[in-house]
This record gives sequence, structure tokens and C-alpha cells, in this order.
Amino acid sequence: MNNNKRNYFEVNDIHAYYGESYIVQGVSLNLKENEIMALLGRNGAGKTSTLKTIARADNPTLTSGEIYLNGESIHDKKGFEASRLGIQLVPEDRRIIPGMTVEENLELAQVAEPIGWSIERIYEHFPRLAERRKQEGITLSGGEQQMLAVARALARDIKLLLLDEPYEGLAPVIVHEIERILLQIKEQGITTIIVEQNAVAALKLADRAVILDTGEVAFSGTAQEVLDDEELRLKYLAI
Amino acid sequence: MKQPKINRRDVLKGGAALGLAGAAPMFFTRNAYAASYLNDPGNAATVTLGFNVPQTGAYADEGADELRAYELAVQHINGEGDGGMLNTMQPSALKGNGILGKKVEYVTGDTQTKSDAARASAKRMIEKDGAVMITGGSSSGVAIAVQGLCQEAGVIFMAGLTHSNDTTGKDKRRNGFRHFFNGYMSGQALGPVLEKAYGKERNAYHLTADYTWGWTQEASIKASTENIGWKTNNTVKTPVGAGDFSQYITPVLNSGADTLILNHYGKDMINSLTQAVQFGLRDKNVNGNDFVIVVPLYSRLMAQGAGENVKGIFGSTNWHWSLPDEGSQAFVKSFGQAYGFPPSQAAHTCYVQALLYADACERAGTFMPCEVVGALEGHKFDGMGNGPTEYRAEDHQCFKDVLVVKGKENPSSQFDVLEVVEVTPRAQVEYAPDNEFFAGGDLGPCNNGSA
Amino acid sequence: MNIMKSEIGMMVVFTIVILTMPLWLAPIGAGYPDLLQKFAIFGLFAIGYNILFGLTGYLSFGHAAFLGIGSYAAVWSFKLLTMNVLPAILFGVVCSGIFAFCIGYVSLRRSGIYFSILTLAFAQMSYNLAYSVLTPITNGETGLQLTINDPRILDAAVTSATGLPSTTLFGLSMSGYSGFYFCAVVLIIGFFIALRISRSPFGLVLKGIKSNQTRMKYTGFNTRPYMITAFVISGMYAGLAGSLMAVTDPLAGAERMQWTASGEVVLMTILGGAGTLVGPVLGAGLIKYFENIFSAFNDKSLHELFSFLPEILENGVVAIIRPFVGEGWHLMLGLLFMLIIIFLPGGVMKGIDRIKTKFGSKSEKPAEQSE
Amino acid sequence: MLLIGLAMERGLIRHFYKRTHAEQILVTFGLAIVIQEIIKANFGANPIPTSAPDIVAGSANIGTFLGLGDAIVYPWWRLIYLTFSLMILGGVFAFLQFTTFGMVVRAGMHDRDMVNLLGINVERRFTIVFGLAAVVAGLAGVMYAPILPPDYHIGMDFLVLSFVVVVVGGMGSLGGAVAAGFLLGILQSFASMNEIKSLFPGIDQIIIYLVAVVILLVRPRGLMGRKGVMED
Repeated sequence: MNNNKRNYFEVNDIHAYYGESYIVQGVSLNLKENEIMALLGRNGAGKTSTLKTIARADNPTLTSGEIYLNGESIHDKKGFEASRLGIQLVPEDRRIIPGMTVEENLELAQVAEPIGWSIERIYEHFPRLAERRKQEGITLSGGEQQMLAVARALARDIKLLLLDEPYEGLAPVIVHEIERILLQIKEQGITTIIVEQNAVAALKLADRAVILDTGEVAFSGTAQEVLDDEELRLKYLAI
Repeated sequence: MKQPKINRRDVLKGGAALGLAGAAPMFFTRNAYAASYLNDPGNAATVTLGFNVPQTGAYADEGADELRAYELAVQHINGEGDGGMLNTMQPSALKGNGILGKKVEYVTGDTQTKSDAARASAKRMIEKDGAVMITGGSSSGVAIAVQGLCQEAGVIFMAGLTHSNDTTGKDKRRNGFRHFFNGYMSGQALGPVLEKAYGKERNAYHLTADYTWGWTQEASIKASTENIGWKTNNTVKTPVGAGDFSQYITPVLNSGADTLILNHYGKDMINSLTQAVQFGLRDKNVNGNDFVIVVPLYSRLMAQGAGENVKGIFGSTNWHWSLPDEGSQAFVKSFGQAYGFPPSQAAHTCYVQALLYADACERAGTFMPCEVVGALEGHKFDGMGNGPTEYRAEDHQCFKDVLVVKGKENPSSQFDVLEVVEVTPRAQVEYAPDNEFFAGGDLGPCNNGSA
Repeated sequence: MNIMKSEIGMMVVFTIVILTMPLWLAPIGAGYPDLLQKFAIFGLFAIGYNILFGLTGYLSFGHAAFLGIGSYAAVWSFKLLTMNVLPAILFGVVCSGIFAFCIGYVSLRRSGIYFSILTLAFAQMSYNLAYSVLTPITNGETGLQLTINDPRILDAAVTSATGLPSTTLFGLSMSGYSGFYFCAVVLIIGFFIALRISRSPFGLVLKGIKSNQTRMKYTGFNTRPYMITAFVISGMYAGLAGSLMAVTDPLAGAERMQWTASGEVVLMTILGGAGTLVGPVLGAGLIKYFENIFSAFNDKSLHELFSFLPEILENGVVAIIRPFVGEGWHLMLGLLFMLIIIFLPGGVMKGIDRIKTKFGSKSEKPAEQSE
Repeated sequence: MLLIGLAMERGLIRHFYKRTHAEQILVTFGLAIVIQEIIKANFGANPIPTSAPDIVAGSANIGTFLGLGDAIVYPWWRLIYLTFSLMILGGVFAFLQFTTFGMVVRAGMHDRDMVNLLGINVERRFTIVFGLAAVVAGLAGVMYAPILPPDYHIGMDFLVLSFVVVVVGGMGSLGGAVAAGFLLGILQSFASMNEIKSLFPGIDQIIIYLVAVVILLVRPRGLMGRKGVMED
């Protein structure tokens, strides 16, 4: 093992398919511990697919490339193994499990080792969830569901947090609240990749930024560089 | 085997199709090579018979037993084995050298107990394998469907197990023959026995499989029991394959009936009987009568399936292996030697049908269907297990003695589940060809088919 | 492979292959009229089914009902009107079309498995009623047959030697090979129509529904009329197949409508390759071949088949094969399903595709492959 | 039964979780045919009579017991069967509702992928569930044998019906399946009454399917079905 030569988190030239369609076409990334990266790009650029591939979800299928986290190989693992190694995905559609209460949704995250925050601690940080603990998860409002999805990730031990469109479809007031939560997470020093349509909001949180275009990396640099380079933003982000 | 040949006709047809597409068939209809009748074996050394039996589905065991009987019959006709009923059949023109000097070959098919599949399978035997006669089957629907097909195609059909009045009633055909008895005969045979055993004062409740066979049997049994003075409390139709009959059995308990008649066959009969016994019907006493159950059509295979529950229950059957006559014993012996257990009534009727057909061809001196029909119509024979028998010319139904049987109290083996109570003489089950249960059909002309 | 891309080329190849079936199927024992007719008829049934399932992805589990209705309608036409097959076919197609509209109108209110169950329920109701209560119309278990005394008001008093007149196309008897060629021509026409449908704008809409119904709805597109049309068309194909069954063999039985019959066409389509044009025909042929040929083997015919082998080997081979044929042909069929579904998820057509790509020839996928 | 179920799942079914529902149904159907034929080859096609233990033979006179006269009789074995199935039902319900394992299974039914991404090996748990399902079905079969003598084809008779019951009840809802089972059973018995049949001939033949249609039209996901199950 040559752990020391690798970055904390490293993605080398991954390729992935949804059935027949070639969707991630050779993406490479790397992150240092405690770093936050914004993964940007237009609709269909392959951002969500990249996150799902890293989390080793059932779809898309990874065909080649390597993923390492903290010296452990991820590309040869299944989804549940990746999660046990510390990769936690907060999916864009939140994926709160229907038919289960808020609390059960959190308990579900603590079935498998290793466990992160205790449920009490989560309730302390998210009093709104504590109030609704017996309510069915999917009956919550959009913002509350997003909170629950983040909380569910925190209930597991996180080495790498993958946030997919945390602000999507939320009213501006709620966006602020989620933003506050994400800032708290940043304070915790959790290594994070955030995918967001709202590039400015993401770049506020991020240290570094990567822009994807049609399944490939088009730019890689600091968050500030993207904020400063209007041409780049126009070309790839249309802002 | 001769089947995978490409003969000149096929090649011509293929070629014609290439060139002429849709118009092609005009030139190559079957009449191009005219012969006197369909599938004429001509100068060939062999003749092919088609055995069409259920190999899959609920009657697969019955079909397997029929096939065993056919294989045995072919051996005997060809002069192999111990000859079985060939030695007891009277009169017999069979010489043990095949039929008309031709060795008997056979092809087999699966009816699946579905009319469509049975017809497809019979058509294959006729069109591809050149069968001159089709026989077999284990249900009336299939028998009637295949009989119709054989009539249209122009080959002889010797029905296997089919008990519906319609087979030789409203759906009778000139090219089709039935050795098996029918629902009406069951009723006629059972009536007196039931009267003797259970008296004149009975109140009967019918559960009837809701399709043609069930209806004809119900009507036949109802008529004959009402004839001996019984009342009919109710007649209830049950869906075929209902599985759980409890919702039909519970109303019987409070109906005031003291007799349950199960017009079911196969799995339905096994299930309804088993469940009726479980509901304690047989332990009841209604109007001073012990409650009794009657199963008009018995089959040994079904009786085996119902196990203990058949004990003491009356029914009728076409034939049973325990019959002491010479013919039955000869058949049971050769069947037992070949397969290690006694034959079922389905096996018996199929075996007999095969022999009767062979004998008729021998007597007619040809395989030509119309001549064979002539040889079978009105043919009287004996020594085949049912006493003196006649193939009545008017409807192609065999008239012979019918067995009334009862579930045995102390079976000595798994095959010994029925005991013969009475051999009802033929005169008692005979009826006029225009009997109301059989009216409406027409044999029509016979068909030699076009070669 | 360009020939497969042009419609004309494809039609020519298909026509030749179908019409020469008696020739090239003879060596494998399938070159006799009844089985050839069944190939054509079930091919047609499967093509029609594919218009619904292959294009839209809606899995109907009750399509056999339309087959049965087509058969009953055709036989009634023979009984009441004339032995000519054209009115019978017309009548069969129209009746099944009307039924398909009624059932489709209700069933298409749901999608996915609920749609499947609704169609299954309708078909099972039809089957149960046809088997028992509707016996005056269907002749129940026995099946509806012609009788000598049928009125046949349009036919002059024709009496045939068999006692029963046979079905005809203006005097040409529809049994035997002429029956096959008639079915084959109908199959070719049906295939052509299906080809045009799948490449028409209508076909594209259906494919769009398959890939994403919700998205199409969001774009303000009302998919329902398209779905109903597809359902009715495929029901009419089934009715056509059903009436052809009656044409080649004038009998209509209730078991044609049972769920197992509906299941059969699903299997045909999937085995051959759902969504492809040729696949369903291939699947239909495969299943009918198994049903008719494999079930016919017995000890004797097997020994004859392998008599070219030395005796010990012969007995060995027969002993191994025996459980899978004759009364065991269902076992063979079950294994075949499993093997194809496990190893060739796209059906036989997909398998052929794979072989093509494997063996060099950088041919593109045939255009009709929708996936 | 557990072992057969586990073997089936490990060997075949698990490879199909990612396939379409149609393929899942087809492959299990193919397997059913194969198993059925193997049974036929070994035991024949005839039903095999199976009697209940002698000690519980006969029938209970419920009527007398409830003081309603002696007109209501019910076989002991059916009563035992009823009690037993209620117990099993209760057991399965408790298992699914009150254990962590059950929670995971319920969650997995709705969203396999997400549960997987929470570090839970869903596949392994589904294997166990499949095995348990086989055990429950097997127990049902064993208990039912004295009522319905088993033959090789018996599975097919129940296949379509159980499919309809599950969907009408609502996919993924145990309560729904139970409710639908009771509802259809009672309606079937009701429709089998002579009074009803004389009013609507043949109603007993179609009542189950008729009710299924009505329920699915009124309640799109069955009696207690939930959004999201089996809809992808």
C-alpha cells in the first residue's frame, strides 16, 4: 500500500454508464482532508452521476477507473461497503423512506457500523426534526426533508460527504436555513463534495471548484478562481 | 423413421412459393397426388396410429396409463409379448402380425387437456406423421374437439376416456367411436343400487362441475334418482378447479338434504369429496337417514387421490382390474408384467379401442375410414372385459355391462381401493338412440379424407 | 447488412423467409401445414402484442382474451353467414377491436403492474364466463364447432362429402398448405403494417411513452389517446390471429383466453426480443415448435433418432434426453425460459446482435432495435 | 423449505433485482415450471391423499358451542389452520414492524438503493426474507394438504390468485394483502350462494376479478398500497 502518496480522496479517470448511455466519461478528482469541493456544470454535465458513482449506487455502473478514500479502494466495493468506509450521499431527491417516521429514518442510518452522531445530538442540532420525530418522513416539507436527509448522513460516521443539490426546489427562506446547517458542517471540518445548480451559493461554501462538461472535467481550481473568471462562468455555468 | 424426409412435394411447394408467392397454393393443393383416402399406407410395410393423450396438466397420470396401454396393444397386435386380450377377444380377425400384414408403428402427442392443443397434436399426427387413426384423451371436451377434427380430416377417431353424453349424443360423428360408457348409463346403473342401499325416501343435493360434462351427468343422475322416488333438494354449479369447496358444502348442512351427489371428476372430485367428509357430512343424520355421498363417475386413480375418504361411497366405472373374467385377467396380467401395477379403466378402454380398430381394419380388408366405419358399426364382440358388447350403428356408442363400485373398507394395496358391487346388465343401461339426453346430433356421412 | 435497413429490403427478406418455410423447416420436422399455420398465426399475435408491450412497455397480461374473441366471432360468422373466410376475419377483427377498446379504456387508467392485473382480471372473467355461463354462445369446455345444421345464410346449400363444409377463400379450401399460405400472406401484411407503425410518428410517440411517460405528460402531451390506439391495434392483431385460427381450424375453445395463453404471448415476445420486429415472430415459432415437436417424442422415436450411434451410446443419450421430451417437454420449456432470460436478457434477437458484433463485421445494430 | 428458498435466492433471484419486473416474473415462472416438472417426475401427477392427524379429525360443532343449535359445523382441522395462520400472520407482522431487521426490510422494499447507501447489506437481508417467505408458503402448503390433497400442479392454481390478492391489497403492504384476502374470500363465498347466483348467473366465476378491477380503479395502488413500491 502506498497510502502516503495518495490524496485523502482520489478519483482517477472513472467511466460509468446508465444502461447503454455513456454518462461519466473519464472524471478525475482529488481532495485533501477537511476540504470542500464544489462540483459544477450545466444540466446533464454528469455531476449527479459522478456523485452516485463515487457512492457506488446501483446506477450508474462503473466500468473503469479507480476511487480511493483514505487509502482504501472504493471502486471495487458495493454501495453498502462504501458507506461503511465513510462515504455518505445526500441525494438530490432526498430519498426519505416512505412509510417510516422521522426517527425510524434516522434509526435506519444507524443499523450498520460505523455510527456517527447520536440521535440525541441530531435532535439538539435540528430541533425541527425533534418536534416531528413521530411524523412520517415523507410528509415533511421540502426543507425539513432536506434537513432529515442531511441529518441521516450525520447519523453515520462521515469521512466524505456528498451533497447533491441541497438547495434544489427550496424557497429562499429555507435555503438560508439549509445554508446555515451546511456552514455548521463546514465548521465540523467534514470533507465534502457539493453539487449545486446555484453555483454562487456552492462556491461560498467551497474551497475548491471543479467544472464538468459532458462527462469530463473542464476546469479545476480554487473556488475564488471561478468567482473571478467571468468568461469561464459564462461558458460552462451560464452565470 | 421416415418423418424428417424432404419429399418432392415439399420441394415443389417451396419452389413454387418463391416464385409465385400467394398464387402458389392453387397449383399444389392436396389433390395433386390423388389417392383413395387420406394417409393410405399403400405398399408401405408399416401403418401409423396416433396416440393423443394428456401428458401435462391434471390428467397426466391418466394419460401416462393410457399410453402404457397403447404400447401394450401395439406389441400384442404386432405379435409381441403374451398377446393379452388378443387371446380372449371374440370374434377376432387379428393374427398377431400387425394389421393387414403391416407392422403397427405409433406416434404420440400431448393433448394438455385443452381442445386447441389436442387438435394441434392430432393434426400433426395426421399431416406430418401420416396417422390413419387417432385415439386417446381423458376428458369429454377434448374427445369431442378431436372427434370433430378427425371427421373433417377424414381419419378414424377411437375415443379414450370420455363420459359426457354428448360424445355420442349431440356431438356424435360418423368417423368417431366410443367404447367408454356415459353419464346416462351411470345413472341407469346406479339408480337400482342406490335404491337397494339407501331406500326410496331420499333428498339429494347435487354439486356439479360447471361445464358440459357436469351438466349432462347431473341431468342423467337426477332423472334416474327421481325415477326411484328420490327428491332433488338442490343442484348447485361449482366452478371448475374451485379448489376449496367449503362455501358450497356448508349450505348442504342446513338444506335438509340427506344425500350429496358429486358430479365432479379429477381433482375437483378429490377435493370436494375430501372436504365434504371433513365437514362431517357422513357423520350426520338427517330425517332419520344417515347422510351419504355418491360419486357417479369413479376412476381408480381419482379414488387413490381421495384416499380414506372414498370408503363406502358408491359410484360407477367402466371397468375394474379386479374383474374375474378371462379377458380382464389376461389384460391385467400382461399389463402387470410390463409395468408392475394394475391398469386403470382409462388404460383398459384405450387398449380395447386399439384392438377393436385393428380388428375392424382386418375385417374390412383395408384402412379406408369408411370401410372401417362399416366394419365397426353394429359389430358385436366379447371377451374384452365387459361381457358381450355391441358398437351400436346409430350412434357409435358401445353397449355393455356397467360396473357399480364402492370404496373398499379394507384395501389390501394402494391399487385396491374399489370393490365391484354389481355388474349392471347391459339391458338396464340401454336407451333409444333418440333418447332426450342424446338427441340433436347427427352422425353425418363418413369421410375418407382427401389424400 | 444494409439490406436490413431499408424497408423494402427487409420486407423482401421477410417475405421470402416466411413463404419458403415449408422448405427449410422440413428437415427439423416442422414442415407440415398445421404447425406452419400456427407459426404464422402466433407470429401475428406476437407482432401485435409487441406493438403494445415492445413499443410502450405496458405489460398486458390478458391479451389472449382478444384472441379468443376473434376466434368466437369468426366461427359464428362461419355458422351464421358463410364459409368464406373474409367476412369471418373482418368480423373477428372488428369484435376484438371493440372489446379491446372497452378493456383498454378502463385498464389504461392505470400503469405498471396495476395495468397488468386489470388486463389479467378482464381476461380471466372472459375465460370463466366462456367456459361456463356463456355456453350458449361459446359451447363451453367443448369449444364452438360447426355443425351440419348451421344456417349459413349467405351460402347456397353446399353439402360436402364430410358432412361439414370447410372454410374457403372464394372456393379455395383453407386447410393444409393453402391455409398456411393464406396465413403467411396475412402475416406478411401484418408485419409490414407493424413496421410502418413502429417507424411512424405515432410509433415514436409510443416509444417516448416507454422511456418516460411522466416527462411526456409534463410537456403537456396527452398520452392516453395514443395508448388506447396502440392497445386497440394490438387487440385487433390478436383478434386477427384468433380468426385465422378459426379459419384454419373452425373451432373456438375457451382455453384460448386463459391466463396461461396470455402468458404464452408474453413469453414469445420476450424470448424473441421485445421491441424488435422480427423477435416476436421468432419467439412464437420457438415456443410452438417446442410444444408440438418436443412433446411428440417417446422412447421409440428417440431410439430411432439416435440409432446411428453405437448401442451403448444410444441408450445413454436417450436416457439423458428422455426426461426433457415427451411428457417432460414442459421441463425443457421451463429450462429454456430461464436460460434465455438469464443469459440473453434482450431475447434471441439481442443474442443474434451480440454474435454479430462479436464476429467482427462492424455492422450497426439493426435499425428496428428500439433499445 | 428455508434451505430451498435460500438456495433459490442465492442461485438465481438475487441476480434479478436489477432487472425489470417482467424479467423477474418470467424467470421465477420458468423456475416454477422446472420445479413442478421435477416433482411430477418423482411423485406422479395424481394428487396424494394426506390426512390430518387423527386426533384432530372430525368437525367441531360451533353452533352448539355458541348456543345457536347444531347447524353450524366446522372441521377441526380448518379451525386449527385458521388459528395457526393468524399466529403466523401475527408473527410476520411483529417481525416486520417491531424488529430492526423488519425495519430494514420495509425500507428496502421502498428504496433498495438508498438503504444500501446507508451501509446496510440489503441483498443479504433480502436473501433471508426470501427464505422466510418460502418457509411461510411451505407451512401454508403443509397445513393445507389435508384440505386439498396436493399434486404437482397445485402451485399454478394459487399463482394467479395470490398475485391478484397481493396487488389488490397493495404492493408491499402486509395488512393490505390480509385485508384483500379476507375481502375476496368472503365475497367469493357470498357470490356462491344460490340466491345470488340466480340473480347474476356465473357471478361466482368472476367475482374475484370483478372486485379486483373495481378496487384498482377506485384505489390506484390497491387497498393499502403506498406510493413508490414497484413503480420504477
